Amino acid sequence: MPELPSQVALESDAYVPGAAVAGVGAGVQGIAGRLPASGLVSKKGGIGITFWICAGWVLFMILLAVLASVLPLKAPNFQDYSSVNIGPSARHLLGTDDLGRDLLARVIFGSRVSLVIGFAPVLIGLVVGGMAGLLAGYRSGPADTVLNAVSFVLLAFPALLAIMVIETFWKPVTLLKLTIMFAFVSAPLLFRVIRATTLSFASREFVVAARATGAKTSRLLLRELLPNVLPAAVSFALIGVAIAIVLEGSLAYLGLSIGLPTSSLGNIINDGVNSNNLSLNPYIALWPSLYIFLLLTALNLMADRLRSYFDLREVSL
Amino acid sequence: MSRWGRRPQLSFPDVGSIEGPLLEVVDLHTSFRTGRGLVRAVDGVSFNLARGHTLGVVGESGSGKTVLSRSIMGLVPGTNVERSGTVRLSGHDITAMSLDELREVWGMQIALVFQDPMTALNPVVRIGRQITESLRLRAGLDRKAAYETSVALLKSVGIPAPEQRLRNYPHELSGGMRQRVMIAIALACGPKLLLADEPTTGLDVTVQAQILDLLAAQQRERHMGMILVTHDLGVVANRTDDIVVMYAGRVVEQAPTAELFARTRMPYTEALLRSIPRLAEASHTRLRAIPGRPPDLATELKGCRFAPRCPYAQDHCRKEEPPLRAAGQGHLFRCWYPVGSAEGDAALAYNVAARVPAALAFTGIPVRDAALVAPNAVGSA
Amino acid sequence: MLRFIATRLVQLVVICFLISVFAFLLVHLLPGDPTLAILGPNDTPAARAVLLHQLGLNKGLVSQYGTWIMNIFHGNLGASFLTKQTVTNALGVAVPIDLELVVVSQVLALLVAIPMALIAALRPNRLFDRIATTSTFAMLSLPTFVAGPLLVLVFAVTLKWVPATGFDRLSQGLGQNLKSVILPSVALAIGSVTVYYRLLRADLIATLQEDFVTMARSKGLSTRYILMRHVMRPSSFSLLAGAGISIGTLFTGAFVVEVLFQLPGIGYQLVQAIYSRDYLVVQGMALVAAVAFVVVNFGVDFLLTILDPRVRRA
Amino acid sequence: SSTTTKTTPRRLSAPGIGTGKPKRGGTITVGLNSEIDGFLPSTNHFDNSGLTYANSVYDTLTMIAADGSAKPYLAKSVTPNPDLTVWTITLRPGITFHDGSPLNADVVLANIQSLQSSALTGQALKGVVSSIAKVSDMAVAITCSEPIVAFPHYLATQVGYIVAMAQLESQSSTKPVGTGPFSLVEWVPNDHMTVKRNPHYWRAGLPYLDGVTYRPIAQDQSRENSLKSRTIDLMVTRDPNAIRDLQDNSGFQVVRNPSVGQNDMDFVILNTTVDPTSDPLVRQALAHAIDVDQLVKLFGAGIAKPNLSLFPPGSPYRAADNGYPKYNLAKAKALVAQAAPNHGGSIKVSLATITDPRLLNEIQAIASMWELAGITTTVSEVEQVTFIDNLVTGQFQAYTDEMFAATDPDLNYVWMSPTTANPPIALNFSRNKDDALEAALQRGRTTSDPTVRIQAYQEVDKRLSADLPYLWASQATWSLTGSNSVSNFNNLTLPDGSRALGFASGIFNPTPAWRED
Amino acid sequence: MAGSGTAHLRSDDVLLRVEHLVVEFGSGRHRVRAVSDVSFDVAKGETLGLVGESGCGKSTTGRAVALVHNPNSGSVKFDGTELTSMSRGEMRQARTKIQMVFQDPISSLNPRRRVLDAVIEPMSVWGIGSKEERRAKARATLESVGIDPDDSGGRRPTEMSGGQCQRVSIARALMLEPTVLVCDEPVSALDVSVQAQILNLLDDLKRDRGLTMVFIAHDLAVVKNVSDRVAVMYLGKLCEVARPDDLYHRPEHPYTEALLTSIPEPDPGASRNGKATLAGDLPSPINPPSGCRFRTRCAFAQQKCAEEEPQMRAIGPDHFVACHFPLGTNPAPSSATAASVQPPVAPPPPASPQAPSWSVQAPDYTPAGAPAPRSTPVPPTPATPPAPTLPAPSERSPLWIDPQG
Ligand SMILES: Nc1ncnc2c1ncn2[C@@H]1O[C@H](COP(=O)(O)OP(=O)(O)OP(=O)(O)O)[C@@H](O)[C@H]1O
Ligand SMILES: Nc1ncnc2c1ncn2[C@@H]1O[C@H](COP(=O)(O)OP(=O)(O)OP(=O)(O)O)[C@@H](O)[C@H]1O
Ligand SMILES: [Mg+2]
Ligand SMILES: [Mg+2]
Repeated sequence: MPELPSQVALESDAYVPGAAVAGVGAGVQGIAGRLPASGLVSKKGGIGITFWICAGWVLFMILLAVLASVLPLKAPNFQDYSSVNIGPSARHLLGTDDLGRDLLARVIFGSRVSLVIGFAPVLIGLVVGGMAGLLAGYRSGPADTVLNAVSFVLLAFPALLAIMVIETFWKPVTLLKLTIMFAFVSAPLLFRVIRATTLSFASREFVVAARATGAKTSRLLLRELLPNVLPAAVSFALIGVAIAIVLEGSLAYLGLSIGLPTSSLGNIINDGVNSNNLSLNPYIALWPSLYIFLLLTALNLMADRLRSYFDLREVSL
Repeated sequence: MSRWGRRPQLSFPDVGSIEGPLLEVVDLHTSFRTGRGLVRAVDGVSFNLARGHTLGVVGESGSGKTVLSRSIMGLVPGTNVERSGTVRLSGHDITAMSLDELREVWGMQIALVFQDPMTALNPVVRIGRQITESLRLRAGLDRKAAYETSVALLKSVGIPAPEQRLRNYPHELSGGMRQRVMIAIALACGPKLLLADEPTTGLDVTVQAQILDLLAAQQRERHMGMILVTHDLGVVANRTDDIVVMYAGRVVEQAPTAELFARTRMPYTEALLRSIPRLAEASHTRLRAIPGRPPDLATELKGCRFAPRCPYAQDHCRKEEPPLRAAGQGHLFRCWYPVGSAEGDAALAYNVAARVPAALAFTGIPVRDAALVAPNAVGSA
Repeated sequence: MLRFIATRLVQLVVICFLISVFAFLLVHLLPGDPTLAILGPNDTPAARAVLLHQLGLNKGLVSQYGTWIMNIFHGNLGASFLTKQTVTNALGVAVPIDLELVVVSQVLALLVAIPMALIAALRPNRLFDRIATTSTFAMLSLPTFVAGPLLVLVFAVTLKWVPATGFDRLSQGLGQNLKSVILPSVALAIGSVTVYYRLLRADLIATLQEDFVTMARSKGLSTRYILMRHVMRPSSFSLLAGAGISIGTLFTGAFVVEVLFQLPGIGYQLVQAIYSRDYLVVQGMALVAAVAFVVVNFGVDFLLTILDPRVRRA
Repeated sequence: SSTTTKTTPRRLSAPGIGTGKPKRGGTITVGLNSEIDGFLPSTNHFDNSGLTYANSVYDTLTMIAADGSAKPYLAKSVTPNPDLTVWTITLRPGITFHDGSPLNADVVLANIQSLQSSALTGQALKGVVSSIAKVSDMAVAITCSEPIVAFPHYLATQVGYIVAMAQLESQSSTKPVGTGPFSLVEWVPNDHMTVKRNPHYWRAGLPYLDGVTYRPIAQDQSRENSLKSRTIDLMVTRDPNAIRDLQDNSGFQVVRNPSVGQNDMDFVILNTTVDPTSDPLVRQALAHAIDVDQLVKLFGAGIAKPNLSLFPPGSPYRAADNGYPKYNLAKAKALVAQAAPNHGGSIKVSLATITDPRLLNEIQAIASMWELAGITTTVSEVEQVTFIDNLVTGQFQAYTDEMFAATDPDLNYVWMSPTTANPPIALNFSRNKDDALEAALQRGRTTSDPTVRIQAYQEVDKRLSADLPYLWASQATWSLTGSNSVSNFNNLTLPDGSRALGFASGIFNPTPAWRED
Repeated sequence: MAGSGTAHLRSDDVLLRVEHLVVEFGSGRHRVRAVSDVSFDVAKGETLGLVGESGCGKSTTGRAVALVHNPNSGSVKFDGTELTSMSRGEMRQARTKIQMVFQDPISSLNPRRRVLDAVIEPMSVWGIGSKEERRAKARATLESVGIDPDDSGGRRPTEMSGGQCQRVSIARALMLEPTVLVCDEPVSALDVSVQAQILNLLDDLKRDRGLTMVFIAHDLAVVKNVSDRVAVMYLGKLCEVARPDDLYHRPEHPYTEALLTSIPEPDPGASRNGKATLAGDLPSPINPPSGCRFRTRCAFAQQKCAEEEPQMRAIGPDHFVACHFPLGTNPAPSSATAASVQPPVAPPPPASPQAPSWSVQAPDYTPAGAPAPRSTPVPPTPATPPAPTLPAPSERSPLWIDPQG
């Protein structure tokens, strides 16, 4: 009987409270997966101009961050007391903050932290959670039950709390530690998404067919399942990137992010909210928020395009 | 009922009182704008259907049968659809109707039985509601009457214990039962025209036979017009008055059923017929498969669309598309070298001699063997 | 169905046990000494020994865990080392706040997300869809600690419609109560709208392409009826599953809002307790939050099986 | 003598001083900047919020008058013997606690003994109280180990609150029973503390309000917004931006910290036992490198004033020239160059503060000033509890801190004396051991002659400028701001009708306040 | 019917022998016995057709034979070796000998892998040959199933038609040069014109490689075309085993008869009158009827059918049936109702198939009325010169049709 992929995920979910989560996976898969292939993109004619514009923009943002130190920027931590809290001007394109620091430089240098925090933990989570998810989704049984329970416990346990507890006792905060902690948060989520997606593929005939040729499990996972699971996982991971970047802001708000005076988008926004800045100097919080918005929009548009490009619709009318 | 929106009081005269055919399709085109270009799924189709008659629409997968049946209803989903031509139901032009008016036609005048009963029934809505909702919202029956009608409907389509079945979800029924439910839903409001889009594809032969019998019986009983869409000429052979054969969006042959089988004109129809294994044939009989595959509808097509796969095709066929020609008694076909004609025979003989693979395959010479023979070998040895 | 519920309940218990172990270990295996926080400047070895004994912190981990769990079964989650308040009391304050925040914010988010998704899904990639998509991304990039103060500036400080901080309990009147949670709820809802909108829109688009929708249309039903009766339910599964996680996480994840609006919910109290190394409070609150997560998701799961008859076969 | 810059049209007198007839009834909501851990004076840490709570439910034995002197309050009199070593406290008669029990010598005795035996307050009382004895039903005698001139001032602080016998016996930190103007209704930590009028209050006619609700709102911005949105009626703040903002708004009455006694000072505290801040040259360099005027300009919002002394301008104890190193970048650089070889060639300092946006900006500014002088500085933030732990255990290098508010300089003895600078726990956080400083502190503590005291504390001021355990910045900018719906909230009086100090250093006493509407 | 028994098994050397095969799914109350006690054998080079209604357990049987999943009980002997008791490693080895073509052509290919890679995969799994050798062999195999490796090798399955996908999966199954090929409904998802392509291909393979095949379908006409022996299944059991021509001419089991009647014949003349289709639905395998499993839908059912399970027995040369009242031997049932519904014997097939409407005989081909059996292909003979009106062959346009479709 033909079944919806998401249905497969829900039904064959051996472990229960997770079934809901498995559904999320399927849903996430749906986010980009089922978009109609209309719009700017043409199916056969390439991935579409939107994708390249967005990719170019993201690349530009990454390049800015990477090359920040060689770009003709002001020193991000230099405090010019003669120009404190001045709005955008020729001298300071984006204005200055409470300490007279150039916001353009701070946003670009700050994006280094945010980009690492956004991408690295999600990548780690994708690898760790992905491996586990593939295995759990393919092999039902004790391995799945255990992995599933562990992921659920990790999810159920307040993530930000765990970060705070660890940070409180593991000072000073470094980018590496933040990355590791964020990875702990992202791994179980990505695990669930990948597991759910894997579940919907694991019962598919092509996996059975590959097994019938005598392929070992590892080969099945990497050659047969991974390529199918990856697109959904990647599109979910891209949203994860955005969430991680914003989460870093929350940590900065609680004073638990990267050490000062190093800027991160989160702590710039934070500065922009304090000391009546929101009403007096709203642009301080605006720039980093805008940066996140533009990055996010570009990433998500890319994800959408990628999904519809690689979307292999198996139905023909 | 008013809760769910206004129903226009469209006066739709009783079909029986109207002169002329029940359905007239005139030069219907339906295309999809896609990234690859315009996909002409239905490309200039015309036919008439008399009241109480059955029309079979036959063609390979992708030849535009589903799109045709949906365009007749005006129900091709999507924002990238272009439709032109006229569809008249009892004299009313459906193509000119507003959505509100169309809603009045849908279900009440024309009903559609979908290709796949699994996907066409809402998996999370009980069978009962799927049947009664149109009875209540469209036919205006009250709860009790709708319930009783739906029980009667299920009974009439041969579902035992209909009272219990009404409480089931689609997945709790077998494929055959789901298809019967679909038919019951389509019949609910007593449509004058039933479009059955491959109602048995994907079902097993025994169930297929049951469903086809059921459709025939219902049609007789209700004196409905019916269009039976399929890719299997075997399915329509005994159950239709007329047959339309479609290929790549075009009607390539159209004739009363007996005429079509007795005097097949179109090589494509012939090829379709010959590709079906028959019980009467001995085991291991070589089937005459149609080589190649249908053309890409998004590309500009020149000449006869079947020419690349046709055992009879000549240069002329590839250059100029044949018009729909008549061959008496409502038999139309679209071919320069029709089957059974002298030209056709000569063309085939020529092609065989020239070792055109399509022709060789058609005659039963294994294509692989043929391919080994170099073209210049003709006439030598 | 009963069997289904029973097996799931067993799983629920196992998960809760694991969570309790996790909560316990996380707090106990980390460096830092609660006695320092309690004794402060009066930290002498003798005083510390006495205190450790009082708190039972000098016993083995397993025995400490045993005591803790047994106490929980007797309804005793312990008391704060610092304020001497029982954790149960603190929860009595926190839970109503979180419950209301979660309910109001999620209802708001759904009220915005569902119609938006419906309109967008009916005409995907058209103007409304693009605007909606872009604005939801904008919402996602607006951290709560920016959205919160902005809302306060407008609705509390300038317009004086609602209080800027604090929580008025239901006993103080529904109107007052709603006024006190509306701003924090909106601040929380902003984040959820994006997720819900994206999930629902994708599923709606997929469902709208399903044959059964065309089938419903072929019956001549109105668009509104089809959307409500045929499309919404099968499109809501991902949304529900997403909401389960989102709601479950909000029990502690709302703390930025709780700090901003001075609402002593679980998140806020947890943060305070972590800072002051108030172990029992951290453990207790974390446990409750995690169990809440599990229970919510259990509920969602159950709801899914009700909404989707196909799952029930299991 | 509170300083205000603005008078509102509606009020002819100073802000916080009611005109016209007091109005009875009504309740007010007060926003505080922090929450406490409990109400037991002997075990809980009372900060300004804790003392504000305490002021509502308890009374102190003495109270500070508007001129800064300590006056009897619950006590009818506090009298010393001639050499100031024995202080006899005679209680006012007829005062009862909220539970109806009477205030008598036994209760006071029990209170002071409990304070003495407590690990927390015992430390502070160690050098002050050596023994206590009941003299009569209504009098106790406290014997000090040495003459303590400022003894009555101590009785106006945390150790001066008298709680009922029942609370002492139960050691309850959550259910205060005092003699105060209000009694507890409920305390929900982190949310609110509500008190209602004590109908049997010993000061006839007081208080005017039916009740007060205190709400801890940690965020300065949130508190200010709450006041502006009328969510609260009164708030305590030390955020100069908020004060500046509210001061310009006619809808609010801003009461600033009085210039009586000493105010809290903002400063950087240096640990004198860890390298490189153990090196006096380094400390000098650090002091010379800070441009205090610039700091105050950046963060004072025009409200804070620079102050390079323990004592505020106008204080008699302030040395005319205390010798504190002024901002001098060149000198700082020279000192760094001079000191660097002793510290591995470069000077690296780590500077931290509690998690507070304003302070975080401040340390970044200081760090950048130090960097200019060639001192490598790392900055970090520490949450409150860890911050205090690190201070008492000496696990810090340079912290910004805020303290030293006192009505008598001797109250700060315990924070500065070398006698409390020994590990593992030191209340003299900087661990500065200067015998000359100790001698001066002792002289100020034991001498009743004002000129000797003045001279002694001027010496203290100079010693601190030489030792540099603290790098001074500015006086704290405490303020109490009320909306126009509250009146007279800063018009605290003594039982004899004379004015008491009222709001100071973030501590509020709700007794005189009334609602205007 | 639907009975057990092993009477139809042959004693002489068979390549594959399945005895008392039982496969169950699920657990507890919801246990589905998809295959219950099925036995059959296949001789070397023979094609066994397995027919039956949807859901009767054909695929499950095929999968058990191809070792895709383990039977709950019963034995599967391949060339004398018992397969069911093998270790994991041995099983992997054995898989190379028995390959399977799965039911759904599209879903049995990984949608994200290119066709050529999919075909190379089995060799890579076993590390056979060098990279170039694998590639060369994959190309050759693709070519042999009529897929142009240059044109289609780089495509993904979704870019191909169902028929092409089916060919690719056949190519994949052939890569390890198996002795036995299990084809699970390779044509039922396909359009009739593509179906013919696949059937021809399978016949070629059988001829060229001497493949032993198990061919599963529900369409008797299709099965008849490819098989040497046909087994009819109903609800997890076998009902009839015979040679295809026998089976068609003299169906003994009422179910076989019903299956035959259901096949739509593309012949408007073939009257449907008197042909009753099978009524009712397949009973649930969770709770199968007692005795003969077909009795609930059988017009001839008697009391005995409910009480006793029929055993497989010989009814003619190489013709076995599991029925208490086989059609050929059976007097008209006593039940009046049954007789009225069902004619006792299926009408004989038309004496000759429909004559072709194109009757011109080209010298080098045989008309459809007398199709050339595969065993005696007509050798191509030189063509007569083309008709003058037609262009010379050498001038033919470059539209040289891709024969592989
Ligand atoms: N929404 C659409 N957008 C683009 N092309 C479409 C769309 N719907 C159908 N087509 C194309 O139109 C052509 C005809 O499709 P149609 O579904 O009518 O075929 P069919 O004859 O019903 O085939 P089948 O037998 O497989 O059902 C196909 O090439 C198909 O790809
Ligand atoms: N994985 C499975 N889990 C549970 N039941 C199954 C499973 N696979 C098959 N079944 C059940 O076993 C029975 C036989 O299924 P099988 O797929 O072998 O039938 P089939 O004859 O191949 O049918 P079809 O013609 O539809 O392919 C059916 O009732 C089916 O529902
Ligand atoms: Mg179709
Ligand atoms: Mg099958």
